[in-house]
Amino acid sequence: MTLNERQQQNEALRSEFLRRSGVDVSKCYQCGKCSAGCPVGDHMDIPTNKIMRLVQMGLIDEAMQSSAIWLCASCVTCTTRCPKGVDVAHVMETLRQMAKDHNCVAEKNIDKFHTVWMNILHKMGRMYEPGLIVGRNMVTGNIFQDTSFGVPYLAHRKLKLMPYKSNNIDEIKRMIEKAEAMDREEGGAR
Amino acid sequence: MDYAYFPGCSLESTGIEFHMSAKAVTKALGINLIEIPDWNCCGASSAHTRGHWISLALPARNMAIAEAAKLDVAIPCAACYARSKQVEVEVSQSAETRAKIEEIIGRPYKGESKARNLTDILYRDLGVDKIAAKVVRPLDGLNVLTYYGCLMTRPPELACDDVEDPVSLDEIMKALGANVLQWGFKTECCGGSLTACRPKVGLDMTQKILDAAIKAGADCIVTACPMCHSNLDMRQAQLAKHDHNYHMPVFFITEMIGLALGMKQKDLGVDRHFIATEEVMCKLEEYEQEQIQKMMNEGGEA
Amino acid sequence: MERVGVFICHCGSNIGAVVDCARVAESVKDYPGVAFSTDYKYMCSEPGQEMIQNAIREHNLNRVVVASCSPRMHEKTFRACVAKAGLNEYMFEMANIREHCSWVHAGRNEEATEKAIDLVKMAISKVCNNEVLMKGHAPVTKRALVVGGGIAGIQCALDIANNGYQVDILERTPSIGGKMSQIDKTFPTIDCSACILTPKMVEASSHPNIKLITFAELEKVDGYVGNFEVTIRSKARSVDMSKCTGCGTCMTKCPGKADDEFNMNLRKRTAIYTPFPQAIPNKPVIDRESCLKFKSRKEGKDVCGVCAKLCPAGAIDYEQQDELFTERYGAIVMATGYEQFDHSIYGEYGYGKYPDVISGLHFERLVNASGPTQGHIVRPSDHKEPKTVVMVKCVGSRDPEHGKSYCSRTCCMYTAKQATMIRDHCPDTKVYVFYMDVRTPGKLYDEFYNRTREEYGVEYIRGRVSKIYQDGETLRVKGEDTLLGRQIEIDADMVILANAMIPNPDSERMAQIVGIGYDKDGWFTESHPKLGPVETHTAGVFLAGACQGPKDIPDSVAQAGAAAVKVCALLSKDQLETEPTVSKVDNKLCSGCGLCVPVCPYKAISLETIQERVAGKTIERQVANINGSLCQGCGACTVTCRSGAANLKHFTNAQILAEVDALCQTIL
Amino acid sequence: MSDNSVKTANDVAENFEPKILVFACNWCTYAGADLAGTSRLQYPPNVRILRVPCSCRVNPQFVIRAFQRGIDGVLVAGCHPGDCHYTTGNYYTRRRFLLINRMMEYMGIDPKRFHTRWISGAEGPKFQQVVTEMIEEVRAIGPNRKLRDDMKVTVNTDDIVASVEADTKVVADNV
Repeated sequence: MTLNERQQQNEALRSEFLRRSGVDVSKCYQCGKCSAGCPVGDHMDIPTNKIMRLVQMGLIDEAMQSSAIWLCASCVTCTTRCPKGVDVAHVMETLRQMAKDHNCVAEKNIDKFHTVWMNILHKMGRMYEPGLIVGRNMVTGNIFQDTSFGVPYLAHRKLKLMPYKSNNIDEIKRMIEKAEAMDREEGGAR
Repeated sequence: MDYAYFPGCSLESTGIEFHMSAKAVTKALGINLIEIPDWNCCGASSAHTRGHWISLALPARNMAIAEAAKLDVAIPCAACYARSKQVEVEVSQSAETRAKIEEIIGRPYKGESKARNLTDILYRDLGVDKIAAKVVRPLDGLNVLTYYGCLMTRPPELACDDVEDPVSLDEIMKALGANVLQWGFKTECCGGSLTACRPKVGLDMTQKILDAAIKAGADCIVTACPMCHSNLDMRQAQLAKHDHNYHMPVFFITEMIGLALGMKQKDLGVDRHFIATEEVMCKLEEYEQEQIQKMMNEGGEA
Repeated sequence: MERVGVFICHCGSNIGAVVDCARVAESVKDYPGVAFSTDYKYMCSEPGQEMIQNAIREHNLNRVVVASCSPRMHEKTFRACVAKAGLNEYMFEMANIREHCSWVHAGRNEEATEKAIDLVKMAISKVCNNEVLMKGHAPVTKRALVVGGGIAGIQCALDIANNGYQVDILERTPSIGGKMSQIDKTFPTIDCSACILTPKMVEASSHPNIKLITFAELEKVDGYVGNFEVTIRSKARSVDMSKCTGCGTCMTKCPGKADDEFNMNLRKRTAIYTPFPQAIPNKPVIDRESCLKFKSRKEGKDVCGVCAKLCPAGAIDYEQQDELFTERYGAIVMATGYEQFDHSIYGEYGYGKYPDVISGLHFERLVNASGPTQGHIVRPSDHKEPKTVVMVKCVGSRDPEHGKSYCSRTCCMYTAKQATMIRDHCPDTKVYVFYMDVRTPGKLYDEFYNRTREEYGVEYIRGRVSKIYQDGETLRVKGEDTLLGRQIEIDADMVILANAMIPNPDSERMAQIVGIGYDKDGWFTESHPKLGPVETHTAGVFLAGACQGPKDIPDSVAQAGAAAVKVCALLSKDQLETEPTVSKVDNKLCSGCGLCVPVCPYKAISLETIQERVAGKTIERQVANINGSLCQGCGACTVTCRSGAANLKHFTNAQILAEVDALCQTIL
Repeated sequence: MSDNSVKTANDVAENFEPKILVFACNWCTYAGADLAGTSRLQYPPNVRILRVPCSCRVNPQFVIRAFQRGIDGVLVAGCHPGDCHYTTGNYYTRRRFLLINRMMEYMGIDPKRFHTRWISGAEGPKFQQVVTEMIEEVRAIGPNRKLRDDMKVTVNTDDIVASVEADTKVVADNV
């Protein structure tokens, strides 16, 4: 397929990306400093600078389907050192949010981890580690991952066994729902 | 010195040592921490992957409660700090954002109550001289590496220290008498939540940091982030399964201050680490003995 | 009776694509004073100019308005054009409908056309109030001043001197030579920098037409083209130049020590010193900051004095003071050069704290046979030969976020040169170069770069370096090979950064003293980026070398020659035409209050006594008098004048108010 | 006043496009505006530039006259302090127009209609930004009717000129 056809296909995604991220990717001149300093760089299927290039060329679908955007640890080193002032980390973040909305998440387990986390927040307002570990393992299918830490955690008196239940859980729930509704409404635009 | 106190979820569980030591040390140093009643999770590394407003709203509620009490918020956890700082900055810069946030959380928040990193409070508000003055058991002879991770220094507009070469932990450790070594990993990422959901990737990142720490000849690492702490401390056992045997104790800055102020390990939570801290304790004691011996010898000669 | 001709230029499609030029011409056809109006494709072209001249004759025009580009571009062209047809050149006005209209309102054709009509009407109303003006004449001081004694300044002075004119070189440091004297070899020929520079320095110092004023600074510039009055501060050298023989004995026992700037602080020098052995003049100065005697004097003591005891000529003079003196010059050439960008702003490269992370200029001193290591390439930290060297380009350049937005032009070549020199000196040393682009537009430059890779085996890696940190004895360099899409880590013994070029830190102050423009980065602004590269907007002030923007040696030398030609053309005239657009005072209205006198920055106004006959009696009174050759036409006096007696020719109150009214008529 | 005329006035306000006069010094701001042109930096076509040798050539009288004749906004722009081609011209400008600002307020002219700004020859983007912001600001406050309307009813032009001259004297005394 020719480039212009591919770009044509991506037209809607491109404008959605622009609206949601507010980042001017045309500034990027492909120096590679983002990839060079990325702590997850050697695990990414597509290096950060090439993600930027895909976005710059308007090939949002490819960028969105990469596993790289999920491996990004949000450490913001790329943005901090970018000589052109491009918020690279925010580009990655926007792509993650878009991948979720467009149902093309490459790293299902990472996504599920965040889902479990948010579900616990919904219910309790605070984190509850045993719930997180068990919940994550249930959805990812790695039933025994990190369970070996359960006992030592307890031995080191590090896990609270009973979850905290807020007195104002209704307030927190309302707040979360409202915020999520707003995010849906605006498509996460910044 | 009064501050509202936001411990965050980790400090109730995997980072409970930070909680214990922070409370003990601040009390001894005359800093009054008032825990925010019924605080909620800041959203940590998950909320911001879901949406902008949810990532701002969660910390905003805690900040609003503190603002009602006219207090700045002391936050030990680097991640909670970064999330809370983000909403403070965005709300104080844009009336539009403020209106939306207030609508979502149903409370007023003008961004007047500031998110403050606890380490920064100790370093800047209190000052290392005041800490040094209270030291009864100097950490002389201890070779430490300071590790800041991502969230104390990045992004630069939220940072509470220099973005590439932060110094607050270094200066506090020096005030405690420790020998602070230099390395290139002060602000490298430990892997964050990746160790939990993509263990291979996350462990690889943790491993690089531990390798560098061994190479630098450190006795221990000092940090101010519960996520970094649990990755570096707890994951050493997992790395051992892949034939990478480390024994690198990892301390919270407040634990170190507590030890230098003569507090008991148990009261600071030092006994709860995965990697035993005995060697560090022994080294401190040995050094102490040596110094006493030296003094006695010198006295004899004179 | 005004008969104005109006000519609207399309400038091809530059104006014509946005502004409806025919409609503009049509709409002012009946505007008061207009006798003829038309539009044409290219007004500045030969046929366009002929069209104007023919119209002047055919329609008996006595005033002309051209609506086209900026007057800064073509006012001169059209003034000459109307003069050829017999009009006074000041009976002409321009309306700027390109830079101020079509180019900034693309796609808003209707509004842009309306705006163009307004601008043309303003110009017509002004030109109707124009008066015939005649240029004046002023004598020329046949001597030039070159500010800065680097290669550009030296070359420029030599070229002026060889044309038979007197020229002074003003140099801030104790010796001429500039940055080129610090450089070891020059690209692309790898000939020794000193070998080609020092003969020029000697030639300049011995030339009968050249006077060197070293260790001195520009203090003040008064006057105007042809007659600048320059105040110079000669700094206290503490050495009597007339007595000193340059034997150097004084320096042998000096106990005061300071960082040796010439050697990029890689070693120490004495407090009494010449910056380098081939310095010209080869007579030392005392650096009072590090001299034990001067330091002790601050504490009320008076010690040392070793140099004075040693000097066989009795030339040491501790009591010397800075001296101010004034000289007259017909022209000034600015050749103040560049400085190296300070890489210590980059935390990711260690904030300048790692001793083995050095800049390009550091390397030049390291590899120089008369440098601190006698030309051995060794690490500053332990003086061991590096086995792996990493070079990083664009440090401070092309980095709008943390450094400078521009490309420094020279770094690609100097990095290639330094890489080959490392391979020459230490054949076993590996050299890696991190680059974003390789920019080598110059004669034999790209060939040189390709030899660097192919014959010298230097490895080029495309990507910016993200971090450098000390890892035990070596430096760990973290970069990316963007062509492979892979992270690269290299353990290097030494890292050489290709630091950007920045203007002399004093450049903005200098520009303000001389009265020339500078850009956002502090580089001096030329009068036209293409057609006036060595001129400035201030008549009589020219630019040579890197003070105008990053430049290598060949370009600096070429520009110096170009500036010299401009200076000689100016000095060859016995008299200069002066602009008639100066202030005048209407004696009838002047009350002699004298308020305008202190306002004038050129001291062009004085009070004089005139005699008048009032009611049959002769009375004497004071009025302001403006010296037309001193006045530069700013108009400050006109606004200060209470009685409206002072007016600025060509920008009179009547002219400006006519423009204001013309614009506002379209509102009412 | 009939309903009809009110309606017309509102219509005008709705589609109101202000006209702004810019006095630009030849050496800096005029060059900056040229640079905006050569860089193709787009801005609304509501400004008209009048070239003067130096911002200090701008007699406050010119500004008042423009307002009197119905201009909606005036910008006086020159070199940055310290960068004046004539060394000190813009210092006079600065002091003069500090006083004029106060007089404008006294006369009932919204101070947002009049600005003094420093824009160098290298600041094309700044020129674009300054004029764009000013146009928006003046658009928001609507057409200038103050002096025109007042003039028709009560004020004699000569009075205004006299007051301007009086002011010029105040200025003169202060520079």
